[in-house]
This record gives sequence, C-alpha cells and structure tokens, in this order.
Amino acid sequence: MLPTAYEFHWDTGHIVFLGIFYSVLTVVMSTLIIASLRARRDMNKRREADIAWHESFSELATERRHCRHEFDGTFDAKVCGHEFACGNCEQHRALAAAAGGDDSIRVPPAQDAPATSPEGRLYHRGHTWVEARHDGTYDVGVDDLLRSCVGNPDRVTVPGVGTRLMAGTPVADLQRGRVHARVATPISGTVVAVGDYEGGRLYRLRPDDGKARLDQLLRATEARVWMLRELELLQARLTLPGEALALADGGELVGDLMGAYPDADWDAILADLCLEP
Amino acid sequence: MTLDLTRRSLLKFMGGAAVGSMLSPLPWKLLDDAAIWTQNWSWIARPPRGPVSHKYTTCQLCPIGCGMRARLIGASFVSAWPVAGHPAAGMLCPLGLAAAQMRYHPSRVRGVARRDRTGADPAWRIVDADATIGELGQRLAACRSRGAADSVAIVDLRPGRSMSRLYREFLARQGGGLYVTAPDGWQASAAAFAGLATVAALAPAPDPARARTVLNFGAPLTAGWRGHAITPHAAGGPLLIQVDPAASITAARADRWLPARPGSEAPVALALAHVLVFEALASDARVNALADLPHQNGSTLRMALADFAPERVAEVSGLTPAQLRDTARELAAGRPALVLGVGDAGGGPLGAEEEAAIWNLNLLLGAVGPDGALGVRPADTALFDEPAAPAARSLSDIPDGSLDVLLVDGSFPGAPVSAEQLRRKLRGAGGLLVALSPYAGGAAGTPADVVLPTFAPGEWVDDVPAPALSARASYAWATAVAVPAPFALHPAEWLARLEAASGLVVPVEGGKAGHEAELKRRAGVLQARGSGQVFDPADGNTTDVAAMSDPDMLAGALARGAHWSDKATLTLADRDLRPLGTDGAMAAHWRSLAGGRVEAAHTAGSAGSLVLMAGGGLAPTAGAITAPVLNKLYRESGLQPGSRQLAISATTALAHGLKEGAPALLTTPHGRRRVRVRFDNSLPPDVARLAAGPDPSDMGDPAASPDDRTDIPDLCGAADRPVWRLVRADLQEAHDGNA
Amino acid sequence: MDRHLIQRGLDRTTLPRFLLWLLPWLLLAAWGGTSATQLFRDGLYHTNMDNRFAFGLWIILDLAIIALGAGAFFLGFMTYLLRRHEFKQVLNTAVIVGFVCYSGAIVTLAIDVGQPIRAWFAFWHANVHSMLTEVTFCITCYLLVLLIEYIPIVLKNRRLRTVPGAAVLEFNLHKLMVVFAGVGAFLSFFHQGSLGGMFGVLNGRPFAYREGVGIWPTTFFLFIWSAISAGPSFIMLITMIVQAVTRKKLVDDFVLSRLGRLSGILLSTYIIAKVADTVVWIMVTLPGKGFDAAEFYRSDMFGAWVLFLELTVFGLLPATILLNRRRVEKMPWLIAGGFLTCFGVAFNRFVFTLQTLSVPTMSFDRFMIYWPSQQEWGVLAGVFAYGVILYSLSFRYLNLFPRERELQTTTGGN
Amino acid sequence: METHSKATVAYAMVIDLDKCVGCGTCNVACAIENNVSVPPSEALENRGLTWMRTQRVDNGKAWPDHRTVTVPIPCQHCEHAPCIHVCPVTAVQLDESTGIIGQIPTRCMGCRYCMAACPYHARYFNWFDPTWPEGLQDTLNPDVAPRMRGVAEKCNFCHGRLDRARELAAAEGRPADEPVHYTPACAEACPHGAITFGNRLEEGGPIAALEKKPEAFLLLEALGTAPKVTYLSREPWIRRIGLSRLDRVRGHGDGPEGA
Repeated sequence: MLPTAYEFHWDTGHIVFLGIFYSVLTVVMSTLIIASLRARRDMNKRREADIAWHESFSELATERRHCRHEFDGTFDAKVCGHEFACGNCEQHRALAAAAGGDDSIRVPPAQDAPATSPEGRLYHRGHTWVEARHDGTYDVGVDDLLRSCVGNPDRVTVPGVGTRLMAGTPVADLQRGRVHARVATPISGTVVAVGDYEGGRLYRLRPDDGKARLDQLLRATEARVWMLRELELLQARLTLPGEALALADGGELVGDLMGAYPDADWDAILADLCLEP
Repeated sequence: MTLDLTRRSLLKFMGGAAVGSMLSPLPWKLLDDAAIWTQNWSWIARPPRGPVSHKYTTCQLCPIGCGMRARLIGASFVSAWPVAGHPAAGMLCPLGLAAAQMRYHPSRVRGVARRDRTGADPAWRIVDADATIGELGQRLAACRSRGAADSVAIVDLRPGRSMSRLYREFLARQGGGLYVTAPDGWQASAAAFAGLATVAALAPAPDPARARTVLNFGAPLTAGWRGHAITPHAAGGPLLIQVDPAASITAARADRWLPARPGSEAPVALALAHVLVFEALASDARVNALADLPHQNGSTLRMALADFAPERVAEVSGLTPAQLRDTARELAAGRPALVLGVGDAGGGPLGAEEEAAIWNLNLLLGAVGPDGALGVRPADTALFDEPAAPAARSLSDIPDGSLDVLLVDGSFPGAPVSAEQLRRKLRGAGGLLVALSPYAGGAAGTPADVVLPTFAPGEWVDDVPAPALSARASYAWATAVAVPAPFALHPAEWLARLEAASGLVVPVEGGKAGHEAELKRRAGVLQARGSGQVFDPADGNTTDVAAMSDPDMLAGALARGAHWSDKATLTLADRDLRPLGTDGAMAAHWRSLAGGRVEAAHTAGSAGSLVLMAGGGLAPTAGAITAPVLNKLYRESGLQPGSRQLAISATTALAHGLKEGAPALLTTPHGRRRVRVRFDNSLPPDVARLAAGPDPSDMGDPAASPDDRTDIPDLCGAADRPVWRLVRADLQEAHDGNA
Repeated sequence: MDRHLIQRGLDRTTLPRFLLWLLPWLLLAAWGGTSATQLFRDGLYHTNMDNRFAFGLWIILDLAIIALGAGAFFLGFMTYLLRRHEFKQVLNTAVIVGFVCYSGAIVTLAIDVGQPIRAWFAFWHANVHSMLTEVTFCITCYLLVLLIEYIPIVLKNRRLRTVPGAAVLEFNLHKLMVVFAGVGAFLSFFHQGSLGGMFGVLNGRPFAYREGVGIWPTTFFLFIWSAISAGPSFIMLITMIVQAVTRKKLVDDFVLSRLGRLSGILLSTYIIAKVADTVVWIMVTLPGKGFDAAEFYRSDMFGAWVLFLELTVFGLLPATILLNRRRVEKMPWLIAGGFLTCFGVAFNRFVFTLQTLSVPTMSFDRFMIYWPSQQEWGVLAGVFAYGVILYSLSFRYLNLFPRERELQTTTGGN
Repeated sequence: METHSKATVAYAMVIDLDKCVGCGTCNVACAIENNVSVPPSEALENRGLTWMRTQRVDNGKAWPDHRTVTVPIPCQHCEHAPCIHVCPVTAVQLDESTGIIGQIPTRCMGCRYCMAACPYHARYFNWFDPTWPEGLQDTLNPDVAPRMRGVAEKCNFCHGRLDRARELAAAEGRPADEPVHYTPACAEACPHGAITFGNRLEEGGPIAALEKKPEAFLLLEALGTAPKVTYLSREPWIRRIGLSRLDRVRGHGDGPEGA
C-alpha cells in the first residue's frame, strides 16, 4: 500500500491502482474536511439557527408552508419558497411596496404605553407574537391558540435575562405532563426582562443591532386568516371519528384543549404549532 | 517568548505525532511483525536444530529389510530415506519412510501398562513395573513347578533373529515352553516348499531375474510396497502372466492376465500342470519321471492331475480351456519359467493345497534345477545354527484355552494374527497375554493385558534375516539411530527380569548383553563361512566377506548399516525332489476341487450372496501400527482403503441397493461389520474386498457396534481356520445410527 | 419511554412491542455471534467447506448482498447526479440497506478468511493484479462513503438535531452529498465489476472463465449490470416489506413503480448481454479450453435447468413484467417481478460461486456437493439479523421516509 | 530476490504413469520432508494436506475391461499459473530464477481464492491447527517452517532442498548463477523411479528429452496454464485423462462412468 512496504515495486499496475485509490481517498477525505470546515465556519458565524430553521422548514408539512399572501387574498394557493424570510422574497417586497408601507409603521405610536392592543402585534408562524415598545425593546408572547392547547402548563421555562436569542431557535419550553411545546423566538435579541406566562408575555427582548427584523412576521390582518386556518387544521387533528366538532364557531377557544382531548397526539400537534419537525 | 504548554497543545502534539507516525513505516512494520509473531504460538511445533548427519540402518517394519538412510538433526532422528542400489531393495515404502515417526506414535506406552479387559474400565494404566514382573515371574514359576511348562508360550512374529534364539533359550530354561510363529503369506509359501525337497533346512529362493516367464498367483508384484517388484516383459522384464480375480494394477501391467475366480488358484495351477503332463510339455525325461514318481500308496502326480482337464477347470475358474492350455504352452515354451504363489499380500496366506499345486507347477516346468529360476538357500535357522528346541509351532497347533502366560514379541508392528486368535489360546480369564512391545496397540499390544514397553524401531539393534522367498540368503542389522526412550527397555532385559523373577538364575551373558553376544556371534558365523558379500550403504561399495579377516570387521560393518548377502543360490539335485500332494488329505482335497466346489472349499458350510476377499491393502498385515503420517494415504487422499471401506463393483453394489458411500452391514458366518461402500469396478461381479492392512484411523466411517468385528481376519474366520482369504458374506443396507 | 427519540408525528409502536419484535432477531444475532466466536477461536474447521469447496455459503452471501446493496449507489447516482428526485423518497432506505449489506459482507469476509488478524495484508501487501484486491479496496472505501452518507440521516434524529453543531454538520455534509454519491458510484462500479471479474479471470476454471473486454472479463460488466438491475428492485421490495410489516404507507406508489420499471429496463438489457455472453462462452471460450458446456450441466445438482432458470425465469420473465408500464402499477406484478429479479441476481452469484467449484475440471474429478454447517448458517443468520436490527432501529429513531408523515395524514393518519 | 534477465533454470518434473503403482511413497515422503501436519480424525479426504496427492483414475469400464492408473498430482507449477494473479496479498509468487511457484504462509491471509483458481486442486488449506502428537515435533525437518492454521499451502518443489543445494554449491565455491541440481523428496523416494526432476532448460538434460517423448502429456493442456509437470504413458486411454472429461469420454466412445 505504501512504497515502504516489503516487495513494493514501482510498476504500472501499482502506480495506476494505488493512484486511483489514493485519489479516491483524497476526494473523500477532503470533502469530509471541507464539510467540517464549513460547519465550523457556520458555527462561528452563529448560523446554526438559520440552518436549523432551513432544515426544519423543508420538513414542514405543505399546509404549514403557505405564503402569507394567501391570507390577504393575493393568491389562492401558494407555498412559500423562502422559508418565511419574506424580506428575501421579491414578490413580497413588491406586494408590500404596492400596499404602501413597510414594517416600521407598525411600531406603536404612543410613547411609554404598552401596546396592549392585539392589533399592534405581529405574529410569528410558530404561534408567538411580538409587540414593539417605544424604547426599542420588544415583548414576545405565546398566542391564544397555543395557550389554549397547552392549557395550564406544569412548567414554563423561559430564557433568563441577558440570554442572547436567535430568531427561529426554540427558547422557551411549555411542559405539560410528558409533552413539551418548544417555543421558538420570533426575533433575535438579548433578553432584558422575563415576563409572566399567565399574563401572556414570555420575555422582553432588545435587538442586538438596535432594530429587529420584523418583515417575516404576520400582520394582524393576515394573522386572523392564518389563525382560522390553523384552527381548522387543529380541529381536523382533534376530531376523532364519530365525535362532533368541538370548536364549531372557531372563535371561542376552550381554555384547556389538552385536558379536553387527552388522547390526541399532543406531541405532534404542539410540534406542528411550534414549527418543529 | 514564553513556552505555553496547555493541554490543548499537548493533545495537538500527540495527535500530530500519531498522524505523522502513521505515515512512517514503523507502525506498519510493527503490525506486520506482530501479525507474524502472533501466529507463532507455542503449540506450533518447532523443528529440532543442530548439525545434519546421516546414519545407515535397515528397515525393520516389514520382513523385506530395505536399506535406510536416517537423517539426524543433532541427536534427533528426523526422517528416513532409501539407499540407492541396496541389495534388499533400493527403495523404501511409506511405512519405512515414516519410520522416524514410529518412536512418537500416540499409542506408545511410557511404562508398564496394564488393563483389565473384562472390567468396567478397560483403559490402559501405567502400573508398578517390579510388582508386575514379580507377578509374572510367580506365574512362570508356578507353571514350571506343576510341570505345565506348555502353558507358557512366546509368539515370535519374526523368527530367525537373535531375539528368536533368546526366546527359545528362555523357554527351554522354563522347562519347555512353546515357541510359536505365525507365518504370513510369504512364509507360508516358503514353508509349503519344504515338502518338495527331501533335504531339510532349505528355503526356496525364486529369482525372477533369471526367468523368461513368470506366472504369478495374485501377488501385487508390480504394485506392492514390498520389494518383490517385477518389471513386465513390455518394460524389459520377463513375460509376466498374472492370475488375479481383480483387474488390479499388476493385472493391467502384466503381459497376460487370467481373470480367474477368487479361490480357484489351485484348480488353475493343477489344470496347467495337467496340460504340461498330459501334453508332455515337460520337455525332458527327468521331469516326466517326477510326474510318475509313485508315492507310498502308489499314487502319482499324473493320477492326481487326471481330474483337472482344462475343460473341467474352466467351469470353476471362469477361464476358458483355451486360455489354460495356451498359458501352459506359453510357460513350457518360455523356460526358464517361474511360478509364484503367495496371493494378495494384504490377505492371509494361500492354503497349503494351493501352494503345493503351485510348487508342483515349478517342478514340472523344471524351475527347480540347474537351468531354472527357482534356487534354494539355507534357512536362517540353519545358517545361524539356531537351537532346534523348543521347536517352532504354528499358532493353530496350540489348543485353545491352554496357556497361562502368552508373551508376544511386538518388535514387528504388524502380524498375520488376529487379536481373537491370540486370546483364544489363553486359559479362560486367568491367562495373561503379555506384549513385549513399544505400543499399546498393533498385533501384540491390541490383545494384550500387560505391555512391557520395549524400544521402538530405530532405538535398538535388531537383526534382519532374509525375507521369505528372497533369491539369496541375506543378513543385516537394524541399527540404533535414535536415542532410546528412557521409559523403554530392551526386550532381552525384560526376559532377563522375568527369568529372575521366576526364580531362575539368569546366565551371566543374559539380557541385553546376551543379545549383543548373539549378534556378534552371527557376524562371526558369516565371516567364518567366508561366502557372500557385504554392501556398504555409505559408499555403495560391495566387499567380499572372504576379504574380511576378522569377525569384528563384519560386525562393525553391520553396525554401520551394511547388508550381507550370499552370492549364489543352490540348486537341488533331481533325486532330492518329489512332487507334493499326491497322497492323503491333499489329494482328497484336490479331488473335491475338481468337483467344482472351488469357493465352498474356502467357505465351507456358509451361504451368502457375495464372496468376500480379505486383502487389497498394501500393508504387511492386519492390525499393524503405522506412523501418523500414513493418514495421508488413507483418510486424506483415499488412495488406500480403510478397513471399513468395502470395495465392490458398482453393478453389484447397486444390485444390493447400495450407492457409493452408503453405510452397509456385512455379515459373514464369523461376525458382522459395519462398512461403507466404495465402488471399485476392478472387482468381478459378486465379489467384495475388505482391506486387512493397517487402518490408521476409522476414516469417519460408521461407528463400531457392539457386535462389530474389529479385525478383518476374525471377520473372515481366521480364528477357526488356517486359510481365511475368502468367505461368503451377505451385504445389506445399514442405517447410520450416528448421524 | 423513548418517545423523545422518535420523530414527532411518526407513528411508532411502543417500546416493549418494539423490543419484542427485536427479540427473535437478537436471538439470531446471538447465534451468529456464537458461531463467529467458535470460528475465530478454533478455526474454520467448523465449516463444511473443504479444499474443493474453498468458497461456500459466505461468499455466496457476500456476493449476493453486495449485488443487492447496489441500490444504494445506483439510487444515489440517480438522485444526485441525474437529479431524479422522486428516488429521494427511498434514498435513506437505500443508504441503510447498502450500509447493512456492505458492513455485513465485510464482517462475513473477516470470518471467512483463515487469518483474520492478517486481513489488513490485503492493503499492505496488495497484489494490484488481483480482482480480490480491487474488491477489498473498493468495498472498504465504499463502506466509508456509506458511513458518511449514513451520518446525516442519523444526525437528523429528533434528539441529535437539537444539538446545534449536529444540524450544521448535517447541513454541510448534505450539501456535498453529490461528491459522495459520485465517489460511491465510481467505487461501486469497480467493485461490483471486480466481484464478477473474480470469477471471470479464473483461467483454470472454464465454468467461470470469460473472454476479456479490455483488461476485464465480461463478467466484470455483467456483474455491474445485474447488480444495478437488482438494486432498485431490492430497495423496492424492502420498502414494500417495511410498509407491510409496519402497516403504513411510507412512499408514493409511483416511486415503487418507477423503481420496478428501472429494474425492468436494466434487466432486459442485462439479459440480452448475458445471453450473448453465454453464447460466446459456449461457442468460443469453452471449446478453446477443451471443454463442452454440456459437461457442466450433467450432475443431479446442476442440470441444464440452472442456465434455463437464470436466463428465463430469473431474467426474461421479470424483465417482461417490469418493463410493462401497466403491470408495474399493480402491486402483485411488481412484487413478483422484483422478487424474481433479486432472487435471480442471488442465484447468479450462487451459480458462479458454487457450480464453479462443484463441476469437475480434470477428467477424473467428481461432481461435488456441499452443504453449509450450522456455524455457517449461524453467521448468515447473524448478518441477516444484524441488518434487520439496524434497519429497525433506524426506522424507529430516524426519519427514513420523508413523505411518511404526509402520506399518513392524507390516508387517515393511522 | 535476485531476478535474472534471461532465465536459465526452470525446474520441471516428469512422472511416468506406466511406472507408478500408487504405493503413495511420494505422498508420504513429501509430507515428511515438508512438515505437512496430519489433521485430526474429523478431517476427511477433502480437508487433508497432501502436497503430493495420488489420485486413482480408471477407464470407466466394467470388469474385466476395467483399468486403473494412479496419478500423483503435485502443484503443476504452471507457467501461466492461475493462482498467482488472484492472490490479494501477494502470498503466491513466481520465482523467476527457478520457475517455482512459491507460497508464503506467513503472509497468506487464508482467503482461499487461489484454491478456487487452481484446476488441479493442488492447493490445501489448514482447516485445523497443525498439531503433532507429543514428541513428534522432534522429527520435523528444520529446513521447512511449519505452517499455522488458516493458511493455504502446496508443493514448492521442495524449496528447502533447493536452499540446501544452493548452500552446498556456495560452500563449494560455485558461482551463484550456476544452476544447482537437487532432487525433491518425492523423486528421491519413488520406489519405481517414476518421477524425474530437473531443469527443463538444460540442453540435453533428461527433462527436455522426456518432455519431447510422444507419450508425454499435460493435465488440461488446453486450459493454457502450461504446467511444468509432465506425465508419460504408453497407454492411449491414460494419455486422455489429461483432457477434459468430455474429450476423454469421446476418446473411447463409452458412456461416462457413474453417470
């Protein structure tokens, strides 16, 4: 195998055969090394959340990958091709421009006052919402659908103050029984305060570069349609053969769906809701 | 600059070193060496080391006594090789080639071994030598004191040696014990010759080299391991006519093949004699006169032969009358002609009547005469003036159940006796069979109750007398080429210890010294005789004995492996000759043969669909101990059949519903044996053959059942009748019980 | 109990039931382990191989599973290099089946050689003229490639993927998978060929010897061709078996049909080549070596039916079934065609290994037959069980079928 | 190893089947010379180690037309040996200077590919741990290394004897490239002088003369392996055993044996 081996001859056979062998080994090993180096580079660039989201998105069911512009009626059916990074989507930018506004207009006008109105919230597809505050910080909370599903969690884990969060990364954990809802943060930033789950808020963030990226979040109008669709999906998951629909009107949510439907596959339902594959 | 040795950098260094050293040949070479080293486990044998040297000796594993060059590494006797140009035979057979292994045969006993054959545990165990010798001595003394010396016997499987004299003298001092020999086919044939000549103490010395035509009855002359190889006429030798039931290699090589039925040797020989006598082909008057020489009762050979017209014999022999007549004429025309008996060496001896008919044929062909190929030579006993008392007896002369102590000489690993034959002679449960043998097996060890461990071949000096039917008198020593095993003793020493234990005074020149003295005496006899020549294997030169002035010179040469042989054979005068078998039982037997009961003569009173022939193996005889490496010929290559492989033609086997390799049960009037079918189309229909020769292993063949005959001779009734070469047998399918 | 290791949304049985399922396979694996221990400790006399039957059950097993494992490289090649993305649905299965086949073959080979401790001499003292050297190098390298291809599948395990680095590594490996698919195709091409070449070069064994095309005998190409014909079928069958055992729909039916048809197309071309090769062998090669093909088909064990079976029942028949567009859409036909194809390639390897050794070369040789010993069967069972266990574990804890969840929800989600 | 540009030595063997009687002496001599171990009793015909094996061959006819010949078969030391190029670990080598095909047991990994390749079945595998009965290792030949289990072995024309002969030649001061004469164990031991061994490239040597005889034939000559072991027989049917089975059957117009 090596020229140092006993009885090795530099003949054509050895040169061709071992040449090919070492080339193959070189290709395999260098590809492996390249992959590892790239992985290391991605880690250094803190791209693991992006990559994780990229991987997760490809595994989401089609019905969870609909374009937000289905919700405003622009399209009848369209699957998002940009992993919900609407800022990267030319179509969205064109549509947004045509609608005559950008995301910044959604910052609440009143100084100091918390933007309590749901109208002011932006929604993440992982069933969280974001509320901008006048001081440049943002409150993040879990939306009603997810809350009604989980009901009264046994345990809520929220990142502590000072934790740096990356958008799309699961950061909070709502545990009930043996089921976890791993809630992803809709925007990146550093936790400046920890909220109170009962009050609907999980934590308060300050974006690292001063301004949060909000273009991928749904506006309240879109969110309403989206929420109805999510509700329908949930209803479909919860409807067992021979049982009546529990959420007939779609408006009033029973406070504790997990309690009401203990036999459903809540592990999968919550993962679906939290956009976890 | 600071040297900052962190754990990380240390790990880096180690990793780098590991990778770097992988690129050097060091780890690979280490692995390479390790792989080889791990294969050299302690249980892989290590050859001995030391300077290479050679010693010459004589093979003592069969009666031929071939010359042997022993290769020694240091003091280790590692292998044996033939000596080119040696007068006995310039070759070695597989037995001889493997002689070096005989010392380490797994069945070698490492002390006085004893077993209780009838007890629950018949395994051999090493016992106290002195106590055993004491017990045996008391038995001998008891026999002597009650005047029953004939309840003590020694079986000498190779008579004519120095040890033979010691055995006889021992028996004589015990008050007349029995000295027993067990002739094999060759010796039996030679013994049958005795009646032919009126002069005693002469042995037949057929010399094929002097013959133009050789008629051979069954012996594998061109195929055997024995030295009697004859080259057929086509290859420059005499015209060879083979009488053989099987299309054997010798039959195929021979110039003529007479496929006579098994057991028809005597009628065929008599028919040939008939043609010679009645067609007056025996050219000269003196031979004609022999045919009409009247016996005491007035009967003549011509009268005895009258019944054996070829037309009648054709029926029993399966040969055509024309074949028989042509053969007789060919023999008559091809003088000097020689007729050899013996038969298949792997089986038992031919019967006395066959041998007589065959010797008569020689007589009629003028073979015994100045121009013939059949000379005579002095018998070994006569040559060395061996004491005549006690007389040599045949085993069948000893009444069953008559012996208290039976000593069996086991220096010859194989013998034409069966275990049952020997044990039958013992007095009930009280008799003891004592083997003077290196092995707890073989002809002596297998039937024994006690084994007194003796030297193995190559560890002591034994003498090798001329083989039966050899053309010349000869003598050589099997010299000691190996270091004797510490646990073994010279057979003469055992004799001396027995003698002392039996309350006799051992002569001064007793034991080993007595044996040595006898060996020297024999060298002296030959030197004093002054005839013959000595072949020195070291240089291949031949020296006339007449040129040796001193008996010590001859003894010294013999000790170096030299071989003495007489120059010429003797011839008998016509007046000393008379034809055999014209009277009494023999003539009656012949007449019965003429009646067409060829096979019945050998298989009296039994029925069976097959004729079973014992033989076909190449070895000396049944029960022989052979070196482990002989397995190459038996188990590992299937060249030689084992004793559980029944050779039978495909047609006959299939007629019995048996396929190749099928397990079968063979039943004779004397016992049963589980065998495996082995197709051998060289055999005629309805004839099967079982090798009586050595069987180094059971070759994975069917397991012995309790009623299984382990000895082929026993299966053929050797314990009941002198001739056991043929027997009627039945064959049926057996079911593998041990699948 | 192990729910947190199982992909969410995938319906997997309970752990006790899963362990119960594994139990018989573990017992078989234990039989294999015991046999292997005996063989390593005492040597190969526990087998029924002998000097004539130098190769036995294990070589047949090796050749057959390597041929059947060809689906891994071939589907990788189809997916990544020819961009036939429908095969992505079964690619994970193909990789794992390939990994099982190749690692099983290497383990069996390690038991098969008389001196396993020197197995690495095949690299160290490589004789580059030996087909077996080529095989050894290629399957070892390819096993490495398969391992690398296996890693991303493992890293996507529910638990492992939460480790940030794992997902990143998986992502980057996956991006370069085309390279591995290419290298794998290259290596597989050579060792599948060399396995055939192993027999084709035996110039002392006319039954196996074939004329050369370039530096390789025709068996080199025939083995590649038959392996890639059977590979897709095998993956198809495995998928069907998994679907049947788990009573789940895991892939779209059209994928299975396409796999079947792919096999059919390749098999039909292979059969043409094989027939041509056989004709040349009978008419040219054998007479040149002083032999007649009829001699090889005379024993009780190997009659002319062997050739007939190989060319028609295992060749023409599955080819016609699988070539037909309508038939491949009907499961019974598809199963029959796929099974015949796979069995055919195994039979081909069986014939090349066993009949080559069984038929006489010298005029006085006998036909011989061989039946494996309990230990040989044990190793076979062990390898089989190892495959089932590894696949079962992978199926339970890894997401092998990307479409599984969707197909489950559309078909009622059971 | 030294290699000569133009070989002057090619050792070869001629076996006269008309002289062979199947006594097996060559087989035993070979085993003794080369320290070939005796496998335990469970080893039958096909598990044995018989570098020189004597095969009984018959003419396929029934008695009395039945004829048998015994054919000693050592490694044929083919010029185009099928076993060399198949060995993955270079454990089979052709010694260019002697024409001897050598087997290196310490390198062999026991894959048995060479055994599958050999049409003469002249290669043997150590299925068992080679063992000798107690003490018997004292009779081993120091010129030949005993093997270990799990490796192939075969006849090497008594390479140990060749080495001894070379040592002797060197001690006698003869030049290293001068061909040495030696006799393998089988040839020395054959009681009937059926085996002739020597250098076939020697002008006027016995081998060259014997190989040219009309009685000479090779085993499976048509395979193109070019064996260096030649057989002799005056019998036409024996000469046909070297052909493939079918040719042989055609040769005497008979049905195949046992068919």
